[in-house]
Amino acid sequence: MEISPILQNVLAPPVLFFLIGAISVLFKSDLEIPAPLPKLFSLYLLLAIGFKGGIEIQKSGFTDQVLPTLSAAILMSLVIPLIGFLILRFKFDVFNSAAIAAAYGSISAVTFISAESFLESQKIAFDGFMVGALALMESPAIIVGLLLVKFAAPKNRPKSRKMHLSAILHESLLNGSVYLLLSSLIVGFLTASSNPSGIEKMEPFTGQLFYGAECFFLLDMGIVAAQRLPRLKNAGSFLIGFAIFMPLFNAFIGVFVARFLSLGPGNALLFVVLCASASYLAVPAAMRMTVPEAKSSYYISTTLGLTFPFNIVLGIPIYMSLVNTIIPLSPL
Amino acid sequence: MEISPILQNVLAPPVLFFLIGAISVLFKSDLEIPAPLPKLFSLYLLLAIGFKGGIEIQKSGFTDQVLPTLSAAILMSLVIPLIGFLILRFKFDVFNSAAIAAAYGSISAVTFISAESFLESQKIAFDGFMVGALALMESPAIIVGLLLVKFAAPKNRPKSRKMHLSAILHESLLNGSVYLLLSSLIVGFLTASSNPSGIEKMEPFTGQLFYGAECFFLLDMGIVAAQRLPRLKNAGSFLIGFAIFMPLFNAFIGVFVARFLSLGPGNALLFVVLCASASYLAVPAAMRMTVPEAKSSYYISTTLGLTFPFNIVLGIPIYMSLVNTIIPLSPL
Amino acid sequence: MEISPILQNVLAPPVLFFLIGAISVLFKSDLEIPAPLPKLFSLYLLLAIGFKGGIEIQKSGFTDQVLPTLSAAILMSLVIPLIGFLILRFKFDVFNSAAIAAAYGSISAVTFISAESFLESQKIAFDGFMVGALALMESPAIIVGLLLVKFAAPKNRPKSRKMHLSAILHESLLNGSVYLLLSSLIVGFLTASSNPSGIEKMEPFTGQLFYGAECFFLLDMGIVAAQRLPRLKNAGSFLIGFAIFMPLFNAFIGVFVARFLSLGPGNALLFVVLCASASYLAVPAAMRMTVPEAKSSYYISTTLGLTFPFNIVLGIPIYMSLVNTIIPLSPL
Amino acid sequence: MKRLDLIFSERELDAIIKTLEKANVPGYTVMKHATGRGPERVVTEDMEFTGLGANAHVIVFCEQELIDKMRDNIREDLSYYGGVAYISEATPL
Amino acid sequence: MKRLDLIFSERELDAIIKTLEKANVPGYTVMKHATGRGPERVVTEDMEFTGLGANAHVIVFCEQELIDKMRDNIREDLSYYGGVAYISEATPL
Amino acid sequence: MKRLDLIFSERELDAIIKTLEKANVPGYTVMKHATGRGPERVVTEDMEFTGLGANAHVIVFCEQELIDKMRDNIREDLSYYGGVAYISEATPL
Ligand SMILES: Nc1ncnc2c1ncn2[C@@H]1O[C@H](COP(=O)(O)O)[C@@H](O)[C@H]1O
Ligand SMILES: Nc1ncnc2c1ncn2[C@@H]1O[C@H](COP(=O)(O)O)[C@@H](O)[C@H]1O
Ligand SMILES: Nc1ncnc2c1ncn2[C@@H]1O[C@H](COP(=O)(O)O)[C@@H](O)[C@H]1O
Ligand code: NA
Ligand code: NA
Ligand code: NA
Repeated sequence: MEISPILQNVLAPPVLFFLIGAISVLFKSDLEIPAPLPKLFSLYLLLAIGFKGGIEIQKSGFTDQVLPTLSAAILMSLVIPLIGFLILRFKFDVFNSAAIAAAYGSISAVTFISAESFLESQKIAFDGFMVGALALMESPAIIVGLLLVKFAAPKNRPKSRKMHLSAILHESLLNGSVYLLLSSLIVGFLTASSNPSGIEKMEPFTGQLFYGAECFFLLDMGIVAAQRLPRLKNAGSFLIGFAIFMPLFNAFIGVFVARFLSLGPGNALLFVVLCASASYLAVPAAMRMTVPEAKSSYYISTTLGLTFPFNIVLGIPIYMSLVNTIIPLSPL
Repeated sequence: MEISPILQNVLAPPVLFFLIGAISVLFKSDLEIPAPLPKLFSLYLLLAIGFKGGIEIQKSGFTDQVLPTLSAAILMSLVIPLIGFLILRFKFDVFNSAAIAAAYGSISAVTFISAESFLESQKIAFDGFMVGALALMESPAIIVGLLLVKFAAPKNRPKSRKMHLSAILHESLLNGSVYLLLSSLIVGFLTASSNPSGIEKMEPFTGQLFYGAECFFLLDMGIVAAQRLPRLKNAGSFLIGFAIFMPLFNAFIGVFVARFLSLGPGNALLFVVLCASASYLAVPAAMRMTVPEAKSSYYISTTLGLTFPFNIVLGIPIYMSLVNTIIPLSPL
Repeated sequence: MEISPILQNVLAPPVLFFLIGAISVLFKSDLEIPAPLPKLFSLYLLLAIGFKGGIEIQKSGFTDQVLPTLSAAILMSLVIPLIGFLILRFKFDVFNSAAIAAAYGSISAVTFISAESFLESQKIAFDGFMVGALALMESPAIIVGLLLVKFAAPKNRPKSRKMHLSAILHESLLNGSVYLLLSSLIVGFLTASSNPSGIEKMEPFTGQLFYGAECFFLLDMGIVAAQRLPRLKNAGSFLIGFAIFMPLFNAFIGVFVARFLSLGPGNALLFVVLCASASYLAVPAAMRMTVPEAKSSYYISTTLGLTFPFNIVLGIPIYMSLVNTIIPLSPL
Repeated sequence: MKRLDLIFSERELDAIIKTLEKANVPGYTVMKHATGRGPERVVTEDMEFTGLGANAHVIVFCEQELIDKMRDNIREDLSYYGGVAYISEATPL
Repeated sequence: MKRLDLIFSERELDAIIKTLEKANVPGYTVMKHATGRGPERVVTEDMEFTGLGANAHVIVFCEQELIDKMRDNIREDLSYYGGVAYISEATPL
Repeated sequence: MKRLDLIFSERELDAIIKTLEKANVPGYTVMKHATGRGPERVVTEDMEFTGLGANAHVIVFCEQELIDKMRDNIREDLSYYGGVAYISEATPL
């Protein structure tokens, strides 16, 4: 039986568990994964994905593709918030525009993980250094967002809110999830370099368990996302449209950049997914701290309530067919 | 060395850890598994058992036995509370009788899991669709219990407590544990149908880890059960007797039904265990919400403090020998 | 490339994750493993190490070495606090001296686990009965500490603080971690004796997962230890010196005892590590309860903030070379 | 200003919050995982595990008139599944 | 009616509850996992992990006379391992 | 004696504790994981998960003069990210 890529994606356990979580909210089941259990899984996923990425990077070495791809990734996370900001300013003040735009410039690790699982199920290869891109794209958008506030905000911001560059950098670079991802990457790299038996001993934890833990975590993400969705109604149709249009738009730019970089289909999909995904963790946390004028319900309900489910369920297979269509085209 | 089935059951790690937990309470050790860690394991066990059951059902297909067995399971969970209610009414009011009876009509997933582990250690085969029976037997007893209250309760119940059928159904069918079990079953089924590689990738999480997680969870169950036991003293000897007699009685009916259904010894044991076990999760939660007149210490200390340990330690091997004795008898 | 044993130890994943945790505190990252998640890992590690030790003991049987080694272990945990007490009395009152000395007489299970991992990575054999030594060395030092308080404390201690021997024994022998370790050891032993298939079924949980869980737990230990370190400054340089000198001194005694016992290099290292490590769990918990006059910041910041990191990062390889130097010497 | 302390089963939380919102309280704070004993019931920690839910402790700082407005609704909410409600004086900092 | 707030090490919880039960209080509420600093000690979150236990916060709504009855026992419980106890006014809703 | 109740985002906890310590309060108690709604924001449980942090509830028993000393600093701390502060009477047991 031939089934469409979207259906095939939907029928993978992680996506099914995500839907189960979402449906439980719809049906008002009292299914609940109490705090801090979700945190256990999110920490685990970051640690495992970083560790595995570090091993892969050590194994493959720094190929020619690594530097251009990582640079392009950082560039994208600087450019996307600027575009987003310009679009959002039609409707929102500087604070909300900057905060939302920053979220879309940054990334969602779980979306990335889902894309990896999708590629594995499709048996399409990808490289470990893409985890490096994941880690590097989390922070720059925060900096852009905060700089947008710093320079575009009305001059009468209360004194105490004048941000210092050092605080901005600290908030964006030493965020717990960025830190854990990057340092696990380094641990993976060092382990692969000097202690290969350590890789084997970690494998059951970081490797074999990963898929199941992803499912469990997505069950919770389904609950959390579905709880957010209704709040979107208050956000208005402009923002709802933005939450779908923006990832598609970013994916479109991303796929051309990926083509320009001559990335293979696996890496290209991951690159596109990084562009298309939006942050509901690091960026909201930073924005709440530094731009309290922005409404957290705006940047969370869009990214978590709409963009995240869209990417997980429909986006990834759509981006895959985008990659399959655009990448093989004759040179630009 | 020949060891008796009971001793053999007691010497299995899950039962040993259960006993360790119980003994720690006896000795006033400060061993504690703080909330919400036990919830992590109970969610995991439901997810894993549902997922594996769904895969098995897909593999074996809907055999002739499936429908009769599931129907009989539902029937048992409707009949048992009625019998229990009649017995309990000798001593208790309508509210308490209905609540306790409902608990004994419903099931305990952990007892079921322990029976599966027992069968595996005895190398006796059983079918995945029995997980379906597990899922289907959780709710009906709740409905019977609430209907008993609705029709047998004194007419002067305060207005606000008049229960609506829709609320009863919601409470019984969308309870978190029922929902997670059933939906994991569906995920397992769909995964096995359309995405067999997903099964392999889930296996380390839902399969290999299961036994250890069961042990860890039973360690906590031992603590919790032993904390409940002393409260039974206040419940009186009638209820203490009921907590041992009722599972044996239900097992006895169950084994004849299993014989009538021509179940193999593995499925028969699981069927009997479903009849004999009592709910300390879904039913108490529903009863506390809808029949606040019933004393929660009654229905919890019996099911959790006595019936559960009895089934785990002694019941399962006893039921097994019951199955081995009755099932092979010449036709009724 | 030849790398030194210390560097090799530092480049193992568990130690790297420990350092990552510590560095995150230094850099004020908001990385956090919220309670009670660390408890999950500490319970798991105790259960797994006990279970595996029990299996090993059953397999190897009670060799000639078992009894002398366990006796020597208990002896060390009685003698070390006495020596520590005499040293500490130069600077501290009876209460603080007894409490700190007891901590150094007792052991740290995580240090022991790290030493096991070190031995495995070096492919050096060791025996399961050393877990028995671990379990047996946890409590006696508590008893010595409390007896020191009982007999050396000023006579004007308030009445209510007169300790009863039974309370002391209960506190030291039925502490949750001692209890879980010992009882898991028994479960492992019984399982190996009567139910070998149970070992296989536990293996993914207690065996394969162990190394990864150890890493995750050490990540948290790094955070906790680094948070404690600054408080050491208030403790004064005498105590800082003590926190480094005492483990080295105890290791030195330990290695000669190990030689006297004719232990192989693997067992010898574990024995030395038990002597050198200090308790930051069982002993502080007991002391806080029974000797409230002692400052908890003293006995925790030394053991957890300094001695533990020292042992994990530098101590274990140092003790290994001590073992390799002293053990092969011609007879005393 | 008054301080209203409500302690009741977590299961009733939605109902109580609805009551508070309907009365337009300026805000409220919820602390879950409380245990305890009342005239009717003992609520232990493992209640959460058995799905019965522990207690929630809700604090509301508001004017007396708002409390008067909510009194009947809260009493009804609490009369059903139990719980306590107490008022005390509070001054904004 | 009075409100009694007790804050002390979780380790003392059993002793305090025994004292409350002996005085026949109508009920009490327990919130665990509290941290803090007092004149004697800093209680941080990782105390729980090291087995030292965080603090418990116990609230009791009861009559003044009950408090008078318990005063000495509570003071003794708290004098040993530290902790604080404060009384304030409270009116049932 | 007074009782000061502070409720605010966990993220501000360090700042508030610094303010308390600077004023030399005799002690304080912190309860984390509180949720709620204020005039500005809804704080739900999954905020913790998204890294936004839930609320902290801090209780301080101290003299009025200490409160007066801290008032401006606390107000500034709270004015920025929101939160509430209320004072009530309390008598030591
Ligand atoms: N006098 C009281 N003081 C403090 N808390 C109480 C009191 N009475 C009841 N509670 C709390 O309210 C909850 C519900 O009590 P009940 O109405 O008996 O189910 C109890 O579990 C306690 O947490
Ligand atoms: N003045 C205070 N205000 C609020 N909580 C306090 C105060 N003093 C002590 N505490 C609490 O009581 C606990 C025990 O204090 P201590 O008696 O110093 O061990 C502390 O950890 C705080 O949680
Ligand atoms: N009137 C109130 N009563 C109780 N808690 C409140 C009140 N107003 C605000 N809060 C708490 O203070 C937190 C911060 O509020 P806000 O300043 O709106 O961000 C809220 O999340 C509530 O937990
Ligand atoms: Na993006
Ligand atoms: Na049953
Ligand atoms: Na030692």
